[in-house]
Amino acid sequence: MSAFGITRASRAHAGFVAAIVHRVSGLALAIFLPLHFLSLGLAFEQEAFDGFIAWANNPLVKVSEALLVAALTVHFAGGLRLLAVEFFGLTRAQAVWIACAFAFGIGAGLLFLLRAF
Amino acid sequence: MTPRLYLLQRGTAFVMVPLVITHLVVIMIAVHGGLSAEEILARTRGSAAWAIFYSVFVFAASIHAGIGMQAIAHEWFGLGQRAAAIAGHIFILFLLSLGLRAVFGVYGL
Amino acid sequence: MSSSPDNLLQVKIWRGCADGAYEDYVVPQQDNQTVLDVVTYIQRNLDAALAYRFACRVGVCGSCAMTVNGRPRWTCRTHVSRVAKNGMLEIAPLQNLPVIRDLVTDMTPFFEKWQEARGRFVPGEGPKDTLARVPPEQKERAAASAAIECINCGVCYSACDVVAWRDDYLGPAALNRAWAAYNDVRDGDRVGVLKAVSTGTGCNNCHTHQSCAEHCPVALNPTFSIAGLKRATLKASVKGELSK
Amino acid sequence: MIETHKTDILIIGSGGAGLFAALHAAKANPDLDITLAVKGLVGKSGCTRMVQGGYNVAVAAGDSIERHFMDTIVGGKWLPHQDLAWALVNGAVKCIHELENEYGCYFDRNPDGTLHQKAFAGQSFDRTVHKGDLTGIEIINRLSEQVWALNVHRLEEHRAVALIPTKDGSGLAGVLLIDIRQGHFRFVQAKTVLLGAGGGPTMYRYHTPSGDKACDGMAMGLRAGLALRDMEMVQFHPTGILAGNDTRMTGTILEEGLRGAGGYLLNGAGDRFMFDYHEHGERATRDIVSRAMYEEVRAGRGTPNGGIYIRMAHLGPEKVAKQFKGMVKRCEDCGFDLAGGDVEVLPTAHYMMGGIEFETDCTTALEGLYVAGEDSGGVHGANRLGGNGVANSTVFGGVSGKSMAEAIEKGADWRQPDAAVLEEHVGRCLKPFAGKPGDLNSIRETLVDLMWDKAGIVRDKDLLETCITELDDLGQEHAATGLADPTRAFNPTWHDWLNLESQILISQTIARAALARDDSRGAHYRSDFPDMGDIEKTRYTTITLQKNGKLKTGSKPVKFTIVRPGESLIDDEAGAPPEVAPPPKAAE
Repeated sequence: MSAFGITRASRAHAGFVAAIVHRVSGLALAIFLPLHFLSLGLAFEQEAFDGFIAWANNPLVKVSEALLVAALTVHFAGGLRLLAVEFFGLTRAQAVWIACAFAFGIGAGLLFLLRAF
Repeated sequence: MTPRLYLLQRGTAFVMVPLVITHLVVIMIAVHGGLSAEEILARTRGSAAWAIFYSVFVFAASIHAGIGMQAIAHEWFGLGQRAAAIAGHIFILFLLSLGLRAVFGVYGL
Repeated sequence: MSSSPDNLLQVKIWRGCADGAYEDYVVPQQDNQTVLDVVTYIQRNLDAALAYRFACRVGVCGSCAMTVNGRPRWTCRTHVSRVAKNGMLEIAPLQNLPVIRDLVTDMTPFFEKWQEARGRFVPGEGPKDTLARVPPEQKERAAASAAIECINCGVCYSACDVVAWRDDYLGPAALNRAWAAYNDVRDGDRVGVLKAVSTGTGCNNCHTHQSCAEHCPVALNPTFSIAGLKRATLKASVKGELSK
Repeated sequence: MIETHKTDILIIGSGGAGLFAALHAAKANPDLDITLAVKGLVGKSGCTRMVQGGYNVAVAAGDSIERHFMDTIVGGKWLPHQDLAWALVNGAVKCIHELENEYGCYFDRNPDGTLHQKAFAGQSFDRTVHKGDLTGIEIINRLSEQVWALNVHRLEEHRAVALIPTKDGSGLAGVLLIDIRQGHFRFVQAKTVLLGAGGGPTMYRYHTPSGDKACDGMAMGLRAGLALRDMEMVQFHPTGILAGNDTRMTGTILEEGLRGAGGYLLNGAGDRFMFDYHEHGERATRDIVSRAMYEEVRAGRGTPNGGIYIRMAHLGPEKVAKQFKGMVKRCEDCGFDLAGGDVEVLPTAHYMMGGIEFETDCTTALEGLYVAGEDSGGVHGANRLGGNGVANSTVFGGVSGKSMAEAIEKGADWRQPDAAVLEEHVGRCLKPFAGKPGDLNSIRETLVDLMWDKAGIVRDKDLLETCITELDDLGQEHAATGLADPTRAFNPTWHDWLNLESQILISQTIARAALARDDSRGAHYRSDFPDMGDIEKTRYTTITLQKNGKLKTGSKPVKFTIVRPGESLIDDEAGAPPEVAPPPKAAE
């Protein structure tokens, strides 16, 4: 049995892939977000300015923060697809198209962002 | 899932659309635009507007994530309906407390 | 109807109940041959006790749905050439339903949920000796018409990921029917539909994977029907109509 | 081992008749214990569901039940039982309101919101109510939902195999069924029983009905001593898909509208031939077109697979694809291009006008047994109008439900079954498990060819006599043929055997009734008696199974209880409603 019963031939279509990416990125956010909050909070508790600067320059934090941003953008795009279908009655093709467009746009932004590292 | 939970989850999603965009822009400006951490903090620290912005964000994200986790716990991790609901609520409180603490830290409240 | 001996299909068919196994058969390929014809050939010529269900043979009754090479399909109108991979077919019963034997599933849960979702008409107060005047362009009528031509074959239910993950979910077909019932202006208890579908097992569990719409043999889009129910139940819930 | 159950009302079949009966019986008395037994799943078996065209009912201004009645009588070539036809056209009006207002069928509307009624062949008024070209699905789905909501015992995948009378034969005690899933026998004792299993001429090489149909209901009635009438009247539809003998879809209908819209029928040489047979060409009536196609193929001018081509492409493939979306998709799924190419078709056996004799309250000669739908005979006479079939099953289904509830109200009680008959039928059904395994497929192939060639579209004395002899032989061969697999639970080959048993028996009644009728009218055509005969002296055929196992044919005069030939119920039109207007002109 595959992980969480995801692999079935019947699931090889855009809607399912979009939904799984949405869920997995959401799960990743839910796992990383507490760490993000915790480290931010801790950094300031110790010594406000210096702590934050030291924290922001930690490579591990940089990488995990980048992943968090990636998960956020992907989840965001998936969420737009969902809202487009559920609230604006868009057809399937349109919804997928919009999701792709947003994913592309945000992905480009992300690339831009990563260059900063 | 009931209409109440649905309202909360999709409602927080709608609320977060502008918040996420703003947040992403802030990060990009911060990291790419050459603003140093000091400069950012200098602008935001003590700013009530940003404190409110991120407090709302934390509230919305916590509720949104808690409900999502409830569904995942039931559908993927085999928790019963009730257990998943309890786990979801605990997760909301957990995220909320950590998140608000971080907001207080950053804005020096 | 040419068929040459080297034109053979390798067919694997699920035998037994939930704990069964695949068995192999070799079936001559024909120019015009549906998956149901392949199953029939095996029953008539190779394995007399192979259990399968069919009735109308032409896509009307929704009895013959099976899982073909991993996808739920109506078999009576699925041409072999469209689904065979390198001359191979793997045929199993529908997923998400109890297996009675071989390719036959028990559709009782599917129809029970149809009722649970209030997938039926409740007479209104209108006069019984005339027919309601309902223009075809009316918004509700158009929505009902778009959802109504379901043949209750169970393909969407079998394809639904949410049903696979939580078996109490009402599923796409039942909710799609409920949406048509809700949009029937002649119905005597439209809010009753919303009450029925807004429980913990109802429409709000749908994650909009759109697997139902992807696989529906008659090209319905239950996801959109369910989205409609989500909006309608949301509105009714905010107005407090669901608790009355 | 036989499990036994008791119920007030047992309904066999879940087509339009069975479902309507359940709803009406429950409405008449909600406390009744109702059991619904069906060969497949509730609402999925049967032919009402397959109705494309629609439902004839006189509800429009300008139409009248008298006009609907006259169309039915004239269309049925004065052979219908007039009281039944009258009950049909009256009941249809009530039924259509019930279907819409109580069960939720949502038929198509005109732009102003009023009911849309379309034109259908053989009718003097546009009265066919429909839901697109999937009317049957709408009706059966809505009825099934209502029945599911009732407290009705559902015996799904239960095949009725015998009507079990009382010891003195004075009434019906109950029905013997096979639980298909378990392979067990079940005897259901009931105060009243509706036989609504549906007919379906599936014994012909090319046929339209649902593939699970085998004339079980008529066969059970015949074995229980009831008379069948009009069995020679088998309606053929001109355009069934021809996809090869090993395909289930062969014989299924391509709708009549294709010819109506200007489609061509071409022989193997690619020539249009219909104008050689009739001035209306492809738009001539079903029987004329069917016979012409059959003659063309028999004369060696068919397609390579022995059919006729239907061509639509000259009307513009895009236009055809739009106007006949369902048909084009159906062909496409089966590998054919209807919009742009030629599709091979042949006439296909569609409907049996004949069946068990019954009264307007659905009672039969056997106390406790009611009949409705295609199992019954006499409503349509020699020809059924398109759109009168679903009206028939729902109207009489409803009548039977009410009648059965009333009979119980008046004191109908359980009767004791004749144990010997019960045992006899169990033995009959189990016989193939003891027999030497044989080739059921070749028996089926022989049967369908025999009926197609010798008791089909064109008949004569010699053909029919040969057919009867060969059917007798085939029956004996079938009886001696055993099953290879001893599994009883969900063994489809056991049910193939039982299907063939019913089909062969009913084939014999068709061939014998066809031999007995020495005229040609409606669906029945005798090349040795091509004339219609004297309408004033119209008789209908009857056939019974005697105690010695022999079939006995007879005939009775049709009683013109409401209208006589040459008269009409419509004041300003002498004789009959106007002939259906000839098509404007063949589309070029």
